[in-house]
Amino acid sequence: MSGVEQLSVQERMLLKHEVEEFLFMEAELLDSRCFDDWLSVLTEDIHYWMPIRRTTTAREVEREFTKPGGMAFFDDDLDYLKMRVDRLRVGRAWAEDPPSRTRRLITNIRVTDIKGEEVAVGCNFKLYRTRLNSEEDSWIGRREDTLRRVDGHFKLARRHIFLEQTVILSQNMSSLF
Amino acid sequence: MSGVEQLSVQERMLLKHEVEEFLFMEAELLDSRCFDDWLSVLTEDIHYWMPIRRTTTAREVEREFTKPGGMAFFDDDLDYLKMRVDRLRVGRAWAEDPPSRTRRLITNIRVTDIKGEEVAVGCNFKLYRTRLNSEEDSWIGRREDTLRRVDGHFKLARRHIFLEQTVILSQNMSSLF
Amino acid sequence: MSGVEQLSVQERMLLKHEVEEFLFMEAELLDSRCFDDWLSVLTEDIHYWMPIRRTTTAREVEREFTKPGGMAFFDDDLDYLKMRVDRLRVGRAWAEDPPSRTRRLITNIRVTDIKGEEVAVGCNFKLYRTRLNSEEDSWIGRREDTLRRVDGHFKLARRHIFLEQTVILSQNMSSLF
Amino acid sequence: MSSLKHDFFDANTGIIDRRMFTDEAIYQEELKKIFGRAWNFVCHQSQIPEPGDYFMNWIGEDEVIVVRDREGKVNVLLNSCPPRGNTVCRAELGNTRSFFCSYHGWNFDLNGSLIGMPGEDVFYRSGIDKKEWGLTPVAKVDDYKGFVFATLDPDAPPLDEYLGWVGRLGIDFMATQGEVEFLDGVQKNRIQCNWKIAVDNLYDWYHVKVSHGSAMKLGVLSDESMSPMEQMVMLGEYGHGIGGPGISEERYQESEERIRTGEGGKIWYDRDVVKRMRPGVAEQLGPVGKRSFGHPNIFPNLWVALTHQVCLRIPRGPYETELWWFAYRLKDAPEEENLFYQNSQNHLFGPAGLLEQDDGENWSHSTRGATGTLAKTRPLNLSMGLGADKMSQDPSGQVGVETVVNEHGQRWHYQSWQEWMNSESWQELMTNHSMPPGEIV
Amino acid sequence: MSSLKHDFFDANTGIIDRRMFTDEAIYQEELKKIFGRAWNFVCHQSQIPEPGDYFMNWIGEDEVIVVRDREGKVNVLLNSCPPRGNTVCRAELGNTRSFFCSYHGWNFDLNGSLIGMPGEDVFYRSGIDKKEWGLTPVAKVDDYKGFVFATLDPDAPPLDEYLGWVGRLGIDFMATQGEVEFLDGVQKNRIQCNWKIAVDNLYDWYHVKVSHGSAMKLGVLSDESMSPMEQMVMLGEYGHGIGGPGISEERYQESEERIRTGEGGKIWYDRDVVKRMRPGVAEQLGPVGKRSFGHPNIFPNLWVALTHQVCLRIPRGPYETELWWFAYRLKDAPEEENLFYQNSQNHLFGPAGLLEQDDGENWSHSTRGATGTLAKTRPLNLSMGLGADKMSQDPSGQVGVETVVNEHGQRWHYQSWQEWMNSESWQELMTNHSMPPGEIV
Amino acid sequence: MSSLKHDFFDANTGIIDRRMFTDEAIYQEELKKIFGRAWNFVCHQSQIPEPGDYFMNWIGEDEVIVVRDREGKVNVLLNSCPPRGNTVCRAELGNTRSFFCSYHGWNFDLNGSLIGMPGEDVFYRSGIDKKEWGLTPVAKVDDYKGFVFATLDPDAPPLDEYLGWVGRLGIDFMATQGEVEFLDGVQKNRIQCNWKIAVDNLYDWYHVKVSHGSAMKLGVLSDESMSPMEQMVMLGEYGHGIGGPGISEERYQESEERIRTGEGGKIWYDRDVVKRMRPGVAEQLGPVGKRSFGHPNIFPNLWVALTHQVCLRIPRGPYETELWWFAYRLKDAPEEENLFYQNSQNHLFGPAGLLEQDDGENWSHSTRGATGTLAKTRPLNLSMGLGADKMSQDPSGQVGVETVVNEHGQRWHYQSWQEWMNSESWQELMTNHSMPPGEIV
Ligand code: FES
Ligand code: FES
Ligand code: FES
Ligand SMILES: [Fe+3]
Ligand SMILES: [Fe+3]
Ligand SMILES: [Fe+3]
Repeated sequence: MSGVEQLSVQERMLLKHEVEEFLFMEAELLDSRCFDDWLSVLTEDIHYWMPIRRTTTAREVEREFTKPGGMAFFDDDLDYLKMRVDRLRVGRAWAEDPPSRTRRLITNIRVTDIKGEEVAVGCNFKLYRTRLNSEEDSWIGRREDTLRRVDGHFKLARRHIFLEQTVILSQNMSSLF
Repeated sequence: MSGVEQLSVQERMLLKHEVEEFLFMEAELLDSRCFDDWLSVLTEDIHYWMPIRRTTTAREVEREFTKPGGMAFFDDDLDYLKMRVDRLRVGRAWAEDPPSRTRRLITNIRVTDIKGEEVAVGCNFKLYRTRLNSEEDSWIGRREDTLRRVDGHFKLARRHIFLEQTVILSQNMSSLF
Repeated sequence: MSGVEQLSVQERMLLKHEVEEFLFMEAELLDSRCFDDWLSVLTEDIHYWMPIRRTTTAREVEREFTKPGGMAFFDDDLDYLKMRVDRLRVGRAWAEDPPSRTRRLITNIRVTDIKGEEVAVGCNFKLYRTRLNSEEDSWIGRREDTLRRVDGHFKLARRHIFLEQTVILSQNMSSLF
Repeated sequence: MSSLKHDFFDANTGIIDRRMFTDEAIYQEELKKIFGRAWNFVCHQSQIPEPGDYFMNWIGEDEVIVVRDREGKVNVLLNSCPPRGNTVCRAELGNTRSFFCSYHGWNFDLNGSLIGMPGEDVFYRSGIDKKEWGLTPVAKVDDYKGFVFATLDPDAPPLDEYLGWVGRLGIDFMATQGEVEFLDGVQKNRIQCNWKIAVDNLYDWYHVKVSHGSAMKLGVLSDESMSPMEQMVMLGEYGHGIGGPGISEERYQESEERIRTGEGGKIWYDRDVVKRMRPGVAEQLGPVGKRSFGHPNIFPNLWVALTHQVCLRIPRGPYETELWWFAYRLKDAPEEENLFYQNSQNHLFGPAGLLEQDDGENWSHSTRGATGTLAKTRPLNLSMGLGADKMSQDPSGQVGVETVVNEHGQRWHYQSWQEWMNSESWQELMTNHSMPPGEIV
Repeated sequence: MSSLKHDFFDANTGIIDRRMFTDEAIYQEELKKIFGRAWNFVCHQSQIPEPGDYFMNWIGEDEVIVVRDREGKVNVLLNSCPPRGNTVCRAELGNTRSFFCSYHGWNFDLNGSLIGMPGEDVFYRSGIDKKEWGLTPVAKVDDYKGFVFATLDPDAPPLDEYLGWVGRLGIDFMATQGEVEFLDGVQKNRIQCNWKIAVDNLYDWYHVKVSHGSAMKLGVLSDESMSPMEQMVMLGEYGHGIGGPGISEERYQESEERIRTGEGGKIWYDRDVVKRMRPGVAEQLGPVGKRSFGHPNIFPNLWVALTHQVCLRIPRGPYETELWWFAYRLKDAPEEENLFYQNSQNHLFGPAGLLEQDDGENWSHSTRGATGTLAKTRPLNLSMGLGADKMSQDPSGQVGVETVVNEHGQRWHYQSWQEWMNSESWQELMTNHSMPPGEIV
Repeated sequence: MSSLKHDFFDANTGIIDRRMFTDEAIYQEELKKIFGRAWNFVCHQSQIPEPGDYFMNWIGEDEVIVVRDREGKVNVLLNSCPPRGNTVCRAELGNTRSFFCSYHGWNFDLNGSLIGMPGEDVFYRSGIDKKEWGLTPVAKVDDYKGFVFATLDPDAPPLDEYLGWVGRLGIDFMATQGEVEFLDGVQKNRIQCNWKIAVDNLYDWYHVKVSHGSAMKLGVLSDESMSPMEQMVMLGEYGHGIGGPGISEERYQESEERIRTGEGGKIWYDRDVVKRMRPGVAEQLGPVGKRSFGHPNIFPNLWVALTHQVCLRIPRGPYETELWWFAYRLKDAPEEENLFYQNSQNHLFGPAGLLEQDDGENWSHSTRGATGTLAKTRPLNLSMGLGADKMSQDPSGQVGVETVVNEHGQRWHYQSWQEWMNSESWQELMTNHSMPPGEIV
């Protein structure tokens, strides 16, 4: 974490605040269904990835996650993310019609590294989704985000999502993390 | 949000911190059942409101919430909030005897606007309530609060609560949000 | 809270940030199963305690928690905490083999007091634990932590955990709070 | 003998066998014999004014679409699509041109008829009779003064006859006040209680002072209005009933007098008497009905409250009931009057209501308690006022008993429930059901 | 034949049909025939010392109030109120003058008698016999040396006779140590297992080294104390039993000798022998009993642990059991002794206990596994030590078998369970139940 | 008559009684008669290449360990330990030397035999026959071209015979493409639908344009490939089937021609024809099979998808199904080909799949809808193409029908299901089951 440790605590505090402003704004874009605006805070080269998690013995716990480039629940570039957003516009995206109601609780935000214009950020999340007569889903886990400064503003350049669940308990994951 | 954008990032950070101190203190007053103290951090003209949410098609999603002045779960002024607190004192408020155990997880705090002495603040929340042999309720959603500086201290001047649920899954909402 | 009130808001903000950095780092150590590293951020004289909570009438609510020195779910000193960690290494700690997957959502962090090198901190938490085929447990409540500065770094000197639940709804509490 | 099949309520003692609240088989039978037969309230005309307007509701555990078609007719259709039984509507309300199924795209007109199938001719080569495969309509739909009801049973009597004078009177309490306009927004929440306990409670003027003691001490409602000594009960065929505050002709005239002399408002019910003095109203309510300010229940589960609200109690299994609070305004009433009521509507009932929040745990524990091995064998006592009152038949034909707080309404509710459960058909019910006692024994 | 009705356990082979753990009908029958008949532990006198003190507990799925009245008598009352069956007490413990129901305000004295009804005369005009409508008391309440038990069955034998020498001995292990004072705070948690598997496990000294391997490796408890070779089993009428460490008279005397010569403590059980050398204790425990340091189970579900604790296993459906850990101190014991035990009480058992946290998943998977289509047909093998031991009747009348780790206790538990389930009444059970084998075949 | 026992599907009309989806008793019977008898896919050889490699799967509600032993043989063992029925393996996959039970430490070899018991001689003094108390193996294990299947029923026919030419063809679609290597990572999620509705859907080329309309509009998949007019159906004994895109011999040759002349790719299926032109492939698939690009289902619940994936639909009660998506690569295929498929594997199906995310609610609502009192009595219409098609028997013996979008596959699925449910044994099923119609009436 050398990148971070070179900063004074005041600098870290300020950076943390900027990161927080970005992440909360970005979460609100998703919760308030402003998906196009959300796309606009992503970098062209974003990698959006959620590996599959499996239960293993303590001895083989390093096999817990599938590896990058392997099977995953999400392994998207910007084009795929655009598709996920566009489908809501073109109609017949039944998983989201009626629209889900979501709420993202973002906590434990920690700046883990700084490289040039990029800031690596870890956070914990609970993504709550309810549909129809209050059917409920909760997805809980950790994110590893990379924010990149582009003309003075942060954009999301990488999002790796690590859910705690192995079997996904919901009938779909039509929400973005 | 012009109000906010006129501030430097340092100023925003400081303001965010003050807001946070207030909201966490206020939440703790409710969680620790110091309801009279809680009343004392409200302004005389507070508006405390929770509309009813309904499932609609994507096409008619603007009908999702009932409108101000219409039907609501909460539509309180200070007098009504006092009643909700006073009832706990006068006895026979069975929904709260035995007292519920509540915990408020307040996250994603964002300052959205500043007008004179007033600060508009958005946040996400999970209000957890358990009673008796650990019967559980969770209410999750978004709040739009307005804090007003009164002789140097914040007071709560407005609280609009937007739950994600449509059908309320609990047998009552005897807690304050 | 005199200790805190003597600080300027800027000082409180900075302190809050330092506390946050520590608590998030510490939570991550537990979530990422770095239990030995976690032990290393505790003081020799740590007191780690979770009393038993009971449902009482409003009139007798002061009997809600068991008292210090009485029955408790946790009443550990450093040696006991070491045992809880060591058992994972020696094998046959079945509650954690396969290892649980946990996520700590730490919110509402508030500095409540300062005495010399010690800072009293309150926070709310949701500790989520899932095992095997996504069996789920959630423990929600409040913590009263004491952080002590030891050669410039915080260490955890006291952790008192107040769960909201009375009956523990899970088959064990093999996680640390 | 089927008439002995269910014997949970003893009319002679007012004793109840509480297993009626928790037995799954009983519940399944209720869905068929009670909700599957009764006229169920589905919505008010004013909720769906325009063609294409729809509102979703439940008849027992069947979800129905209540929709106004282009001819202005209200149709009530089963939300179940022929190919796989998928739901064709997932919103709670809205306006649409047709119902398009998200599975294979069958499309249904506002009256339920099948108007479109992707590739009908190319794929359904042996043909399919579109008329036979629309959305299933309920057996009958009708309304009484704007309140729309539906029944799944073709043998059900006409709505008017079903309601009888008591059911109609219950609705007249609202309808005679002026043009009723339902408000946007229904408060919905779930209580872990059996639906019958929730209905029982609406007749229960005994619990108010205790269950709602805090609200009373705060003066949310006046002491007198919440637990008046003067009570009146009216019971109707098939289980309808009205119970609660009611006054003598003498008191009624005193109230009129006060109002005429500008002293109205002294007593809480003056507010209602004023309205009943409007031209024609008293006549419609009748000499007995006009003196009642009680709680009607349209059997099985529609409570007409005094706050310009009605509350449906929708069964969700033996252990759960969903409460739906509908509110209305009077189109031509002075704004302050409507505001007065809206204030109550947003603060008394519903999950956050200053009154109702204290009901839930009593109801759920009364239900839950019925599961204990010993507890389920203990009788429940509903004997309050049993045999103590005489019903006076008014020349007008209206029958009411003027009395004090009592359990006449609850007993009638459970007795009627038992008669419905012991009848295999509407025909049997019509012949077997008791007439409301001219004299309660 | 009713005696063949349940045939899940074969005493000759020690084979179990695991459907006994998951069948809902079996469970409902257990509530009636086991918990509805047995003497169930409800609390210790010291938990409710003052008049008005109460503690809530469960008998099967019936919640009961255990309360001390003004005369100092302990009453056990069903928590169910006559009008609607609401609960009259929702706290886990407390002190009160009476039990006031939150629904209609009926008020009950500490002995359950109905002492107040709002508007009794005005509303209940035909009158109501208050004596008949109090809170339902259980059939019998009694205590053995401060341990309070209650039964719902009037035909149950007296507590002393029910406990028999083995049940009494189990409690004497505690009572003879001095004045027992229960501590404030009961650890409660839920495990997704059948209650019988939780009881089975208390006799199970075979699982310790494996299930609790981590704790042993850490030396939380000494190897010898956790899985000693020397075991002793005592079995009592109606299903009670004691299993676990037990030593020969010779070893016992060696221990006494060590203690006399100041070398006590060499072996873990010296700590207990010291106490048994106190005047009168060994006599009370008897020549066999004094040599046992095992786990008693008071049938059906009270485990007496060695840590100055007792654990109730409360059924919550076939798939769930609630564990309640009670702890006590000895009023006159040196503080360090009590501290030593409190240390164990807060660190060994309960959901966070260094031992017990590893039990839950084994129990829940053993239960859950019984649902598979194939798995449920597979026999379980409980044959350890079957037929290998002889029981020696001591002149004192006490019967114990000195042996190694075994499954005698578990088999006795299941065999007795089956006899209870195959008896329609206490009378039938008294005549049908097996006597503890003088010789285990 | 048992053959009349279940009468939920009418082959003459294609009408279904939807109670088959929600009845708990039916579900329990399915676990026995369908999953308890069928050959169930458990994994692919390439998932457990090394000795000690294991993968956990389910046969109905029985969890099984699929493990390769030291001799390289694949064993399928019930995950249930004799003493208490505890699970001996709690990971989803891994490599181990043996299975050590966490309760008492019994230890089992990779073939399930009991190889260790703590204190065997000291404690089990009357001895125990270790050979009798190993982990229960399933009745039979076999594989077809690397795809491992297991059955719990010793009377089941050999796997080859069970699969028949249609089942084998379904697997050949994959196996003839080259050496199949399953990828690490199975996407698992739960849908609140009945498992039969999930299976029904794989034959359903009618729902694609509507259910997946958004994906099509985005061109996630080409219009033609997702809902081609040319369809082909092949039905196999015991319920296997293949339905979906299929072309005439003429079109097939046109495609070959395009490919030869370097114009391949014009039409979506050229991509598959290329592969089938590789030496020997077309011969293996046969003159009819080679022209199908449809969806095979290996009865009861293994869907072979076109994306180099197979999907298991594991029942979790009448109202829940767990979907397991397995993906594979072709060991010798060009990397870009495998990447092309992996792209689909990570983006089309699974809970976040651009296609499949829209299926869940349709399936769960189709199931849930079957609970309504009225709804459950409404027939479901599966008559598409009923009686409209003739099946042409090819000289090769393969029978396929070239037609348009239809419900032949679904009807065959439900008809076969009913025959399985109406047979008390494999013998009865073998004699009673219908042969695939040479001509669909
Ligand atoms: S189920 Fe509605 S169109 Fe198929
Ligand atoms: S139920 Fe207790 S007083 Fe009515
Ligand atoms: S249950 Fe596996 S060793 Fe006992
Ligand atoms: Fe009420
Ligand atoms: Fe144990
Ligand atoms: Fe699909």
